[in-house]
Amino acid sequence: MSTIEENTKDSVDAAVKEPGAPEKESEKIEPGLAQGSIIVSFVIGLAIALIIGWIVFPALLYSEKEQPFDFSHEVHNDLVDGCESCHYFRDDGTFAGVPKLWLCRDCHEEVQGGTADEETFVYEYVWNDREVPWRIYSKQPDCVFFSHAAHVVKAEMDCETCHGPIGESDSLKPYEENVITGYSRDIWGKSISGLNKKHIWESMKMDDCADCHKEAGMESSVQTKKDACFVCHK
Amino acid sequence: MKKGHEHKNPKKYGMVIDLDKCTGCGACMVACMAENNVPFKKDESNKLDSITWLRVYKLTNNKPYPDTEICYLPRPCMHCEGSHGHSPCVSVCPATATDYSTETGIVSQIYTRCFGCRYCMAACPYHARYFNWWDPVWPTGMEQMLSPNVSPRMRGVVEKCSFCYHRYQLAMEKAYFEEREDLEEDEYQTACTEACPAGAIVFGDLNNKGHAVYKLKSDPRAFRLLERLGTNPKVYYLSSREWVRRQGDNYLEHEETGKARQKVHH
Amino acid sequence: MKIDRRSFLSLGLGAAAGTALTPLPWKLTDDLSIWTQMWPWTPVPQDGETTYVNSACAICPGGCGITVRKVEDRAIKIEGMDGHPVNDGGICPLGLSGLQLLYGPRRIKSPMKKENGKWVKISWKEAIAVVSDQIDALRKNGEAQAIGCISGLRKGTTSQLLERFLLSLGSPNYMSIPSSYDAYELAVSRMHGRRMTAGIDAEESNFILSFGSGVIEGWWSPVRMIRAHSVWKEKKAKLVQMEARLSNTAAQADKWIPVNPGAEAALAMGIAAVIVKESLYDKAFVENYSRGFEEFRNMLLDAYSPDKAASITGVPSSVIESLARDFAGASRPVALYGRGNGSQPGTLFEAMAVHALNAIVGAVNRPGGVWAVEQTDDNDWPAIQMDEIAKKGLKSPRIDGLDPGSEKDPGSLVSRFSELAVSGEYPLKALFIAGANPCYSFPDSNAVKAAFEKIPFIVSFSSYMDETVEYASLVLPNHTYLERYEDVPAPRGMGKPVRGITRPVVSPLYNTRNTGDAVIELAGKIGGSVAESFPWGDYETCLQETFGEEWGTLEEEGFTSDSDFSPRSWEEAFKEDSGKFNFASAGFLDSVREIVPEGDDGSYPLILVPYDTLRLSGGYIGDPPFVIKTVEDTVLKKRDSFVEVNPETAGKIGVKNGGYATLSTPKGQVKVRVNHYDGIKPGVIAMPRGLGHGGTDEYLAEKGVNVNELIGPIPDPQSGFDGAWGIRAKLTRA
Amino acid sequence: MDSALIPNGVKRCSFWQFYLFIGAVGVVLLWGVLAMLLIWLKGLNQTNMNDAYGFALWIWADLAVIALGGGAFFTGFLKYIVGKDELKNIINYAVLIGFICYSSALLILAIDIGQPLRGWFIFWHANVHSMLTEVAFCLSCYFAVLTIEYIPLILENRQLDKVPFFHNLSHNMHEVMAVFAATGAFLSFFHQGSLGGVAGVLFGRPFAYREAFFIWPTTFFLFTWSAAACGPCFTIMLTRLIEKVTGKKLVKQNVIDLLAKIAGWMLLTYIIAKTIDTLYWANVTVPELGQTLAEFYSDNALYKMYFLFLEIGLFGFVPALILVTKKGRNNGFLLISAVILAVLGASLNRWVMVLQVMAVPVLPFESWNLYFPSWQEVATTILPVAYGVILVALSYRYLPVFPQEKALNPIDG
Amino acid sequence: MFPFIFEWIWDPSHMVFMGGLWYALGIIGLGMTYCIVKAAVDTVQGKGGHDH
Repeated sequence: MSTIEENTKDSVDAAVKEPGAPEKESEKIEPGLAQGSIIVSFVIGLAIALIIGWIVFPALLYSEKEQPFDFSHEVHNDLVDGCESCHYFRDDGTFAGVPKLWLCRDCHEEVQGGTADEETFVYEYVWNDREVPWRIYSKQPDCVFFSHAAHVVKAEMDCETCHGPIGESDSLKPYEENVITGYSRDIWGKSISGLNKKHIWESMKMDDCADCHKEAGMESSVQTKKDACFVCHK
Repeated sequence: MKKGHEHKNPKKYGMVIDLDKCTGCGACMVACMAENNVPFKKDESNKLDSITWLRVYKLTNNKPYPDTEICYLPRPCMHCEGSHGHSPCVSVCPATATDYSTETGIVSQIYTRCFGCRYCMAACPYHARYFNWWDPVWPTGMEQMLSPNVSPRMRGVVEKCSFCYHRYQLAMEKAYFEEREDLEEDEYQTACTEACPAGAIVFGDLNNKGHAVYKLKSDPRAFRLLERLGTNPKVYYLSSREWVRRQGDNYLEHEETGKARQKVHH
Repeated sequence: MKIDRRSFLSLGLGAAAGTALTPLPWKLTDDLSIWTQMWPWTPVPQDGETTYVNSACAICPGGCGITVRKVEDRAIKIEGMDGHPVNDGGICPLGLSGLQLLYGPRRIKSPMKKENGKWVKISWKEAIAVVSDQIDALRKNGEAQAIGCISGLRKGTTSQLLERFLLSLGSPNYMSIPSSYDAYELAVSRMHGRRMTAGIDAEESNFILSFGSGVIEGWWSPVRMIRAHSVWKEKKAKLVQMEARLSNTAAQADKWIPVNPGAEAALAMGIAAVIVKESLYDKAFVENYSRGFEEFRNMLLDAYSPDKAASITGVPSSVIESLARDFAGASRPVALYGRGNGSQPGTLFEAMAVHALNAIVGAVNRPGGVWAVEQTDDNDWPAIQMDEIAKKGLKSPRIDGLDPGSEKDPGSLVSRFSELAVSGEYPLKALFIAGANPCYSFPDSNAVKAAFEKIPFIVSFSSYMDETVEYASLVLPNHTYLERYEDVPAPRGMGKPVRGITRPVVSPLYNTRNTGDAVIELAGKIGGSVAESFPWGDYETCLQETFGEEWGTLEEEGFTSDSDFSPRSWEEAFKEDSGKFNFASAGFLDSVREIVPEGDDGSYPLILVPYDTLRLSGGYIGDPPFVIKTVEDTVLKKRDSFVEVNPETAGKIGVKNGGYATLSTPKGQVKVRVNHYDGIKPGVIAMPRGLGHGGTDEYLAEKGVNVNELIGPIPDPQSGFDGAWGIRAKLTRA
Repeated sequence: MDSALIPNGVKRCSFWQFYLFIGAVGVVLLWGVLAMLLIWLKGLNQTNMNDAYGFALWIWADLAVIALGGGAFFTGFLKYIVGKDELKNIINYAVLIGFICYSSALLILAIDIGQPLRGWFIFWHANVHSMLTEVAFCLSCYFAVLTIEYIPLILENRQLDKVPFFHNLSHNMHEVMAVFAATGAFLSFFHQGSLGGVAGVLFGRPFAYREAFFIWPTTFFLFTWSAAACGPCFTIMLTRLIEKVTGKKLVKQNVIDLLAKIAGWMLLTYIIAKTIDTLYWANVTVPELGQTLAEFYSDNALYKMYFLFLEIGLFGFVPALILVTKKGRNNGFLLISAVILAVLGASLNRWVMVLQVMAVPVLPFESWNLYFPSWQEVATTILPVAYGVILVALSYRYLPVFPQEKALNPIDG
Repeated sequence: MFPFIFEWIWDPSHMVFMGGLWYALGIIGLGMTYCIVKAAVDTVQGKGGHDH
C-alpha cells in the first residue's frame, strides 16, 4: 500500500491524458460554494433526523389505549383501609393484583355514586357478570417473576415505592402500549431517552430492579456478582 | 424502607435417583413436560430434535441373550457446580443467559436473554440442553393447559431442566408471606419427584442434614455421571448393579469403578 | 444552492449523525429484541388464582386419585393425589397427560349423525330421538335381543346403568371386555366355590413369582404395583419374572427366567410339582382347607415332572426346582397371573395353575397373598321393570353363548365377537359402544371392523374420535372424566376396598353429556317399563342415592377406603362345608392345557408376541402427545414400527439392526423395522400394543402398526375367553 | 464501457465477458441468499443441525475461513511490525481475502444464531469468561481494522482518487496504517486463539478439552499458530489461482518465496507443537478422564482415526517440509501442492475440532451422532464463496490490488 | 460492555478483557478520527486531487 504515491501519480497522469472523461463536471464546482452547500445539507439532515428521532418516533412507537372506564383510586382509598383492601394477598402468598368483579360487587351491585363511569361498570360488567378487561400499567412481561410478598412483607416496602402515588389519583391516566413489544410504556418509563429518572416508579426495567437488589446486598450470581437470574425470571 | 437481605445457609438443591426402583415408565418425563410447558410436535421420534428436559435413557450391559440386562436412567439437568459454580455451560454462555446461583445451586437459563448460539449445548456432556428448532405450537385449545408459572419459550433459544425453579419461587413467596425465611423439605419438590410412581426420585438440599438427599448421596450405591470431568453434578444415582455404576463414567479397563480422581477446574 | 451528489451525501451523513444522537436506533434495536421475546405467536398463559381439585383418573382401571391444579377456570396440571390408598401422589404418564385429552384435538364436540358417510352435528334432542326410534322399531319387531352393548367399563354405576338399560329393553347382550383379572377372578371363584373377587396383598409379599405379569408395566393397577415394587426393593423382597422377553419388569426383577412363550402355565405346574413332590407345601392349608389335592398331586407328578416341565417351558429342570424351593421357602410368597398389563384374559387353566400355586403355599387370604373376597352387589337399585317385549327378548340366548348369572359365568366374552355378532344365532341389529374401541383394541381388528360394517345401527358414547366411532351411525359424546361425575370402582387386584370419584374439574367444554345422563334420558324417551326402570332424574341423583352416606365422603375427599380391611381367615373363609378350596375344580385337571398359536410352523417359523409398556396405551384411549413423545426411537421412528428380534434370529433372516422387514402372520402382513434386541428369546419377535392408530389426531394417527391387525383371538375351551398369547409369524427382509 | 474505472496501465477482459462471469457467480450467490432468507424467516429448523450437533457445518466454515483469512493479519504483522517490506506487493490481496473471510464469518454467525435480532446481546451483555464473547469482540474489531485496511485500496480507484477528500483520506490512512495493523495483529492473536479456546475450554468434552497453559487451553495457541501458518498459504494459493484465471503473473516470485518460507517455518513449528500437544493430550489428559484415544474415533467414515494422521502427516509435516526448503518453494508444483495441503490441514483441523467434538459420545451409554447438512446449510456456506469470488473479481478489475501487475505485464504499444 | 450494564463487574478479569477491548476500540476510533479530520483539513487547504 505504500505504493500509493506511485499509483496516484499514474492515475492523475491518466486523467490528464484522457480528455473528455465524463467526471469533468464535478471539478467545475467552486470549492467554497461546494463546501457551503455541504455544511448546510449536513445541518438540514441532522435537524430532520433529530426531529424524527425525538418527536416523531416516540409518537409512533406508543399507541394510546383507553381503559374500559375511568376509576378513582382517591375516592376508593377514602372508603377502604389501605391498598391491600382491594389489592390483597391470597393465602398462598401470591398477589391478586387488580381486583376481580366479586370484590367490587359487594358495593357496586347497584349504582352508588352515579358517575357515568360507575354506571358503565355496573350495567356492562357487574350485571353481565363480565370481568373488566383492565389494562395493567405495571404489567411485567411473561419472563418475569415478581413476588409482591418478597417486597412488601419480607423487605417491608410500601406500595408507593414502586407504584408511585397512584392511590391519590382521581382518574386513570391513558395506557400507552409499545406497538412493537406490546409492553406498557410504564416499564420503559415516560422518558424516551430512559435517562432522567427521578423516582423509582418512573421505570421498571430489569436494571431498575437490579439496582435495588444490588443495594440490598443480594449477590448470589456466580456470573454477575449480583442477584441470580432465577430470582426474578421464570 | 428496604430491608437488607441477609445471606445465610446457602442451599444446594440436588437429586438422588434410585435406579433400582426406577421402572422406566416415563412418568417423570411427562410430569416435567406438563409442568414446564414443554412443547410437542406431531412427530417426536427424532430424539435429537425432541425437547425432553428430563430424558430417560435405556442402558444395557451389552451382553447377549440370556445374560442381557437393562436399566433405565432418568437424566435431568445435572446442575453442575463445577468448581465454584463454573459449570461447563455457565462459563461459556457469551450473553450471560445461563448462570449459577450460590443461594440454591441451580443453573438457570433465561430464555429471553439467550440468542441461540448453542455453545452451552456443545459444552454440556450430558445433552441436557435442548434447542427450540421450531416455533412451539399448541393445537387449538391445548394452550389452555399452559402454566403461568413457567414462561413458554420461543423458537431459537436453548432450554433445559430448571429443577422446577418456579416451585421454589412460589414456595419462597408463601414463606415470605407467612414471615418465614426457610422452607420445609416438602415445600419445594420438583414435578418429576412428585409424579414418580416408584418414589425413585428424591429431591432436597444436599447441604441440609435434615433432608433425605443428604444421607442418600453417601449411600454405597451412589454415583454421579461423568464425575471425572470435574463437572461436579448435583444429581446422584443409586444402583446396586456394578455394570450400571460403571456406565456412569468413563473408566480405563484396569480402573475400579468409583475410585477415579475428579478433575478440578479453575 | 444546488442539490448535487455531494450535498445529498452530506444530507445523508447529517441524518445519520443526527439519528445516532436520538433514541431511535437504540430503542428500536432494543424493542425489536423485546419483540422476539414477546412474539405474538408464542402464547402467554394467563395468570390468576391457583386452586386444586381432588378427583379420580378414569383413563384406565387403575383407580388412581388425582389432584388437578387450576389457574382460574383452566386446568393446567394433573398430579397424583397425596394420601390416596392406590397411588399416594404417584401417577403414570398417561394419567399425567389427561389434560391433553380434555383440551386436545381428539374431542368430539357435539352429538353427531352420519349422513352419506359424513358427520353432521345434531342436537341432543334429535340424537336421543334417533336412538329411541331405532330401539322402538327393533322392540316392536320383536328383535329386542338384537340390541347389543360393548362396554369397556367393567364395574361402576355407568356400566350397571348400561346393563340395566339393555335388560330393560329385553337384550341379554351387554358385553364388558374381559381381562386377565376376570379370568383370575373366575379361577378363584371356581376353586373357592363361590363368586369371588381377588385382591393381591402385594406390598406385603416378599417373594413374587410373576408369570409374565408386567408388574411395573401397567399390570392391573399400574401405579399401585410400581409402588409395591419399590416396597419390595426397600425390604429386599425377591421378584422372579418368567417370560420370553426381557421386559422392564424382567429387567428390574431379581431374576429373569426366559420361558417359551405360552408355557407359563406349564412352568407354574412344574414348580407346583416340585413343591408337592418335595412336600414343601403349606400343610396347614392343604390338609385342613382344601380338597382334591390327591388328584392334583397325581396330575402334577404325571404331567409336570421337572423334566417334562423343562421340555415344555425351555427352562432347565434345575432352575424349576430351585425356584420351587425358594418360593415355598419364602415367608410371604405370591404368584401373579396375567401377561403384560393384564388386558388379555388368557386361559382359565393358566389362571387356575397360578392360583393353585398360591394355594399350595398357603398364600391365600393372608398378608402378602391373594385375598379372595366375596363379591357383593354394588347397589340396591329397585328391580328392573320389564314389559312383555323385554321378557321375550331376554329368553333369547346371549350371542356369546354364555349363561348369565351362573356360577361359571365369566361375565362376558368378546373373543368371538366378530364372528358371532353377524353370523351367530341371530345377528346384532344395534350396538352401543361405551368406553371401548373394539375396532382398534380387539385382536384381529380388521375382522372386527368387517363385522361392524354389517351392524346396521351403531351408537358410540365415545368422547374422542377413534377407530370405532368411524364405524358408528351416531355419537352421543360423553364428557371426559375431568368434566363429569362418575364413581371409579376399586382397581383390579386391590385387596382393600377403595372407591374413587371423578368430578367436573372444569365445566364441560363442549356440547357433550355424561353417558349416565344420556342413558337415563334415553330410557325416559323410550318410556313405559324402560323409563320406570330408571327412577332417577339424572345421573348425579342416581350416584347420590346409590352411595347414600358414602357420597358425602366421596364428594369431600375424592375417595373412600377401608385401610383396616383384611380378608376372612381360613377358618372363616372356608367354613361352609362345600366351601373348601378345590384343587380339582371343574375344568382344571382335565382341561386342555395349552393354547397352540395360530399358523403352521412351516410357513411361519417364528412366534410373534405383543407386549405392553406404560409409554404406549394399548387400551381404548390412544397415547396423548406427551406420552407418544416418550416412546423410544427403537420402537417408533417416524411412521415405522419396530419389532424386537434377537440378533441371532435377525442374523439368520439377514436383517440389519434398523433394517426393514416384512412381517406376516395368518392374520395379515405389514412392513416393519427390526430392532436387534438381546433381551428376547431367539425365535420370538415382540411388538408393542398401542401403535398404528387411525382417527384424525395428527399427534397419534398413522404412527406404526397396530399389532391387533396381526393377531387373532383363540377362545379358551374352558372359559371362552381369548386365550391367545401370540401367533406364528414370518419375518423376511424387505 | 467501464474503462474509466479500470486502473491505468493494466489490461482487463471485456465488460461483457466480465459481467457474464459475475452473473454466473451471482446465481450461486442468490441461491445462498434464498437459503439465508429461508433460515431467517423460518428458523434453524431449515438446517439438519440437532441437539447433538449444536455446532455444525457453519461453525466449521466460520473457523476455517477465519483461520485461512489469517493471512491478512500475519502478512500485515510481518510487513508493518517485523518490517518485511517486500510483502507490500501481496498485502493488498491478503487484506482483501481477509476482508472477505471475516465478513463471511460474521454473516454466517448472523445466520447461525437462533435469535438474530438479539445478536447484539453478545456485546451488550457480554460474559467475559466466554471464549465466544472474546471471539465476537475481537472478530468485530478486527473486521473493522480490515475494513480500514481495505478502504484505502478502494479509494485508490481511478475515479474515487480524483475526489480530493478521498485522496487525502486514503493518503492519511496509509500514513497511520502501521498502527492499525498492529492493533489488528493484537486482536487477531487473541481471536484466533479464542476460537481455539472455544473448543479447548469444553471440559465436558474430553475430545476437545485441552489443559490450560497459563489461563488458556493449548488450543488457544495452536489455533493462532496454525492461522499464522496456513493463512499465508491460503493467500499464496489464491494468488496462484487468480494468476491462473487471469493468465498473468501478478506477484513476483521473491515475494511469494518469502511468504512461503515464513509460512513453512510457522507450519513446521506449529505441527511439531501440535504433535506434542496431541501426544500429551492422548497420553495424559485423556487417560486421566478414563478414556482412550481409540474411543474418540469410530468405524464411521467421517470420524476415523486416520484423519488424525492425515492432519499431522500429509497436511502438516509434508507441506511444512516442502515450504522450508528452497527447492520445494522453487518448484511450482511442489509449492502449490504444499499450500493446498496446508489449507486442507487447517480446514481439517477446524472440522475435527467442531464436528467430531459433537459426534463423540461422552456418556458411556450414548452412541455416535451423525449429521449431514441440509441444502440450506450448504447454500449459505457456499454463499460467502460466491460473494468472495465476486468481490475479488470486482476489486481486481477496478482497484490496483497487485502493485507489481503493471511491471510484470507491460501492455504492448 | 459499559459500566452501567447489568453484567459489568469491577474485577480483574473484566478489567483485563474490557481494557483490551476499549484500548483496541480507542486506537481504531482515534486513528480513524485523525485520518478523517486530517483529510478534511487537507482538503480545505486544497491538497489532494490532481493539484497534488
